[in-house]
Amino acid sequence: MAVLLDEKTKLIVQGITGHQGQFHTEKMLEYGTKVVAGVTPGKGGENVQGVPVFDSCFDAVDATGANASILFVPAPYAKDAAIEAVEAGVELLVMITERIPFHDCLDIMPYARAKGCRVIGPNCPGLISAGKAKAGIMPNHIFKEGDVGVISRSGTLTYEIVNAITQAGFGQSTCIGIGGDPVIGTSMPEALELLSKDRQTKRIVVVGEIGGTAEEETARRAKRIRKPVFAYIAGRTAPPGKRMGHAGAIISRGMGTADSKIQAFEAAGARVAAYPVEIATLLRSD
Amino acid sequence: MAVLLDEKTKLIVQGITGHQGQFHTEKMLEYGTKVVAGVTPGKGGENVQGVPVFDSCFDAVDATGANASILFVPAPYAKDAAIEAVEAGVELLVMITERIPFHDCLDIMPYARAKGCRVIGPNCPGLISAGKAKAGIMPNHIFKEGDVGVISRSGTLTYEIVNAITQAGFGQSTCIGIGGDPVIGTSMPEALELLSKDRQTKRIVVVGEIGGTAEEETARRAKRIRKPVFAYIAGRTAPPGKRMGHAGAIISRGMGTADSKIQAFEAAGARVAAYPVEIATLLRSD
Amino acid sequence: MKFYEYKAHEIFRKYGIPVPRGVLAATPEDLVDPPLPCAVKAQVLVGGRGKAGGIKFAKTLEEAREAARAILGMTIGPYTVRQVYAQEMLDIAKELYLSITIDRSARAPLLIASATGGMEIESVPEKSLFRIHLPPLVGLQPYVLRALAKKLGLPKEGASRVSDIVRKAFALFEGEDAELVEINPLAVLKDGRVMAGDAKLIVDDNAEYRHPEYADLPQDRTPLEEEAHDKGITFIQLDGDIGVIANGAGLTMATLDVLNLKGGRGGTFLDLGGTDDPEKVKQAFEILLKAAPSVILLNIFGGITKADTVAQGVREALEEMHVNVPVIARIKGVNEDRAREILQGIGHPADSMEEAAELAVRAKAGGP
Amino acid sequence: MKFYEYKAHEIFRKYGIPVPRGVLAATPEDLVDPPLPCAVKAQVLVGGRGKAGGIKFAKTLEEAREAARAILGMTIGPYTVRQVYAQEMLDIAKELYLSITIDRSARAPLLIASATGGMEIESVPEKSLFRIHLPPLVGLQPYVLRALAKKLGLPKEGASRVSDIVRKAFALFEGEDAELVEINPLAVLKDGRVMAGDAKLIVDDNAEYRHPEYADLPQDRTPLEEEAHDKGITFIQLDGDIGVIANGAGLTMATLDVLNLKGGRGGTFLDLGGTDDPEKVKQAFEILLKAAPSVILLNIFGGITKADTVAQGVREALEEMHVNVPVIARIKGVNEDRAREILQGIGHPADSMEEAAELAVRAKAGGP
Repeated sequence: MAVLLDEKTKLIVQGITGHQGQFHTEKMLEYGTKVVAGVTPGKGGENVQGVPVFDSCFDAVDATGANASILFVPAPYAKDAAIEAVEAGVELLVMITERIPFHDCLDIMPYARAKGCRVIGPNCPGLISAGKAKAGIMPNHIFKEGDVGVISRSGTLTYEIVNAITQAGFGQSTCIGIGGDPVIGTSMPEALELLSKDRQTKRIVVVGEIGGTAEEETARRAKRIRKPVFAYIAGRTAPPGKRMGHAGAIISRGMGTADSKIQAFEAAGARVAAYPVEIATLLRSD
Repeated sequence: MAVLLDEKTKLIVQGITGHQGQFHTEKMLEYGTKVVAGVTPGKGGENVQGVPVFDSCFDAVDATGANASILFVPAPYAKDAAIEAVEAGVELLVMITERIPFHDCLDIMPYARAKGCRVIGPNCPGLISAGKAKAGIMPNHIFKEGDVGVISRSGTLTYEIVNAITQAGFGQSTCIGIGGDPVIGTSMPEALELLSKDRQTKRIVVVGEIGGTAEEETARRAKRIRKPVFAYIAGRTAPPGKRMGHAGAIISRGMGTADSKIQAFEAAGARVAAYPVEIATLLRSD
Repeated sequence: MKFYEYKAHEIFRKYGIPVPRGVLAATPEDLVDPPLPCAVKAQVLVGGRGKAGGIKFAKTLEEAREAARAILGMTIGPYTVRQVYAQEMLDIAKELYLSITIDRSARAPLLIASATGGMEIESVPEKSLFRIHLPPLVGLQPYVLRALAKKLGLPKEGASRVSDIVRKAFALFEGEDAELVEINPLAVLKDGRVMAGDAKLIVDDNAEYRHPEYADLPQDRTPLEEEAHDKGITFIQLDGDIGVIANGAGLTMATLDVLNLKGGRGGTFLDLGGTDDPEKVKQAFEILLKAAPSVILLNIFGGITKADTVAQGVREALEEMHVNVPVIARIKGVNEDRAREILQGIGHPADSMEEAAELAVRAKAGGP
Repeated sequence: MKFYEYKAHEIFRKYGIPVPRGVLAATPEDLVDPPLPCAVKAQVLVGGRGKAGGIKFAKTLEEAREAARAILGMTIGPYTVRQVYAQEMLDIAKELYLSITIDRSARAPLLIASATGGMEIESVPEKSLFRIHLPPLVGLQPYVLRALAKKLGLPKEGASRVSDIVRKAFALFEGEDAELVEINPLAVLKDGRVMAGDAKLIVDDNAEYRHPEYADLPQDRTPLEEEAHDKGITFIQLDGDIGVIANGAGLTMATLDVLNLKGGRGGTFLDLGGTDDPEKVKQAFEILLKAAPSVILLNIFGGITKADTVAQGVREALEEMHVNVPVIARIKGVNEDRAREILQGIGHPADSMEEAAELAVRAKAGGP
């Protein structure tokens, strides 16, 4: 089953004629993703890797029946591109772009939700349903179809862990890179909820980081689901981040540290890895 | 079953200390609705018909666990009150208030949707699940529990028809007064969708009017549902309404007239009544 | 709220949308220094003034006054022309069409544009029209303007000028609580400038409280409708002779429909709404009586409106105005029995809408 | 982006939020006509300046200059004080607390307020804090201000002044792409006025392109961090001596964690991000080398970043800068074999993060 994305998803690549757009279109096609259209304003009529390029998402949806989009456009144009995709009617929007002002995301996320569009990211490696389709930038070869659902705030650290999972003989159902920005489309607890309802997913790996309270909230939800949950938290020794005045302390109320997150998962009965690759060891011993 | 509202719904009345608020709180309580709280800024601590009044929806939800709200506040304050209810976390918001500028509703509706709140109205008689609960202003005594779902853009005309249905020996599951404004929370096709999935509802009555294309869209959906649909369209002889420049003609493309709506329902296999009370006759002959 | 052309132009100017220069005149002599050559245009709130001879062209001041003389006092539709607007003639290279209105189904503003504007707009084939929603909440995004420029096939500079006008028109749409902002033609001039050749503006009546500056603008209402409007009563004069009064727009429309099916013709659309203030009911009834109906058909389904309150208002109005018109009263709902008592001796009671309509038609014919 | 107090006040003023009068001075003599009596305050980007002696009070110009002389050149945290701000003393009746920041979980701005502000804010019990989300898209609604006024227990006039400040602070939050707008204390003066006693402002670094006017404001970065920032490189100097460079913030953090578990201490946090431009890698490596690490721990998991490109940059940087530091290189992913070849003779290859961390610790100790 997997979640959000599968071999039937028809994907648009927004910003397909850019360096990243071209490169990852090739990789997604290689993975078997149905990349049906690209969008770059002014470049309608061209093609990239055999994928037709349109001037707008509306044209792309009209011509191809696309129902999802992945966004590689630079940060200053990301809001425009995201709203265009939402208005054109895609149901899934994966925003890879990093460094988007979060005030833009404060607009994009509720609007997309109002229109029934699920957003992943921004500033994320995207989404992959192993063996089925990829709407993201993860290296293809480290994934193998299986029953481990993966949720992660980071990119390369996820590859590290996914690679270890695969090396250990397991495979993945869907791996969701939710992104590390302050305002994201699909939160960590929401991603957990999705995977907890997926039949293919038998166990769930959460890769967290210091900052924010998403891991603590996810841990609280993990308590209520039946599937085993495994977690790794990066940043135990990270330098204290930018301090958000008194407000920061008031909001986080002692949460947000690696310790707080690790304790939350342990209290929820989840197994917590000390090293990234220890996740694989924990899976094996489960 | 009924839809949206039942005997467990915990309702807030916003504007409870006003003339209409007081009057309808009494009627809703008489009908058996769980009116758990009222809200009027500055009147927290009072009570109306034994219902405690709070200064804000937040206070009301905190104190009572309310999950729905009905709004009687005057138009200039309706947007404020609606957003407050949505933010306080109610899942159902019934907006009775009429004459709200539709630009306010352009903001309210998508925002409520983004936060998972279903809105009915504005400028509507509200919602009643016969025999269970009422969040509205319809006269109690004309309703009887049954299997007829009713969707209507108008108020008193609906009472007329509901009364005829009841007199004819039928009863209602849920009667949804969606409201007659240009921008409403739950559209006629959406209301049809809801009732078509309700087990209690065996047949559906649609009370439409000239103007807009909601009836035509509803008729198209009616074709795809298994339950018999009955329709009455008011305004066959109404004076031509305000003409919206060329844009009006371009948007409606010949739709919007009583004839167009009647034909659409007939084409969808629905029975269309010539007189309001003929709906009852058609139900009986079905 | 509708706006005379000159007033709409004034508001367009406020938002920085280029419009032709023009001067308003109530008499030919008011024209002192009109932009020349000019079009002298009747200021009325209905369409079709061109065909009715309400637009004339002038090259000199004398010609302009001549045109004004011809147009002022002219009757267009139900209106007498009281003012003309002498507007600079534009050197038009291309006429486009542009409007922003509300799409009820999508719950969003809708932009409609066409590369062919002017008089032919309604015959433009569907596929030549460009339609795109302007997403509420998040505001106008550049993709809308890119798509528009592509569809209109405009060169770069023209596209940027049209984009600028769209941005401003949307600001006007939002800022003024508009239901319709229509520019037809959106004129591309030979010198490259882009201008709102004609401007149509309708503002949401419900937003009147936010725009008190528009409260006193004349509207396309009959004097009686104007009087009703000032009293907050929903009232429209119709062609027939049977005075129809009901509560709720839907029920009022249905009553007119049923009356029609029974062979009668409504002379008024009077919606009492949800009022239960007898004074208000009395005022409404007074308006109704001023429309001099031959019969009155009263149809009330009491919910919020209490039937006895309505009956009380009706009785008082009839007595005070000494009018002796047959009143067919069909009253259902809250306190209907008391209502019937109050109307004893005045009204002819009916049990259903159908019966009431039949009685009204018969009463008019000399019955019942 | 952080702002010195005086700069934050300047921006607050732009939005109409009342702030005390004040003058900036880089030397005691710059103080010519300070508002008197005044507080002379060190302008630094860290907290705790009061405790460090960075705030002094003055009644006369002489005293103010005296205070400036004492504070200028002082070291607070890692910073030397270069400027003081002489600010009008306020006649405060009551100190409130107010901030707007972002609640990640709710994806919405969060307003936090307290009737007790000033120094004690962090010890205010949870239930005395007022928290409410400011809904995005639909804007600040009156219910927020009503709830706030009730919670703060302010009289009507005070409530209306605070409401006005909240409205303006939210406009600032949105208009300036702020992450934090904090007013502590929000001072209610004895004459009834309400003022932002101290203002803290942080603006989203990602929004720098929309606010070029802030681009050159000094930030709390070391000179090397500043150099890296100017080159667009994510780099933080840490206490340890092992230079850690990896790609991706999560992986860089994890690498530091693993190093720590193995007994080492990271001296740098250098995130290469997703770059695959060898020139950029070289620049990053040059920054790293300037931090004079005793060992370099390179951890790359190639996805977008191609491992060979990184290796090429590393090789060039080391050769050009003639630095001879042991490089422990753990490279996985796209083109990892070619990367190993390129680093032949320079780096010590490792298979896993754990092994790489162990090797780095050993290399520092004189090994491997």
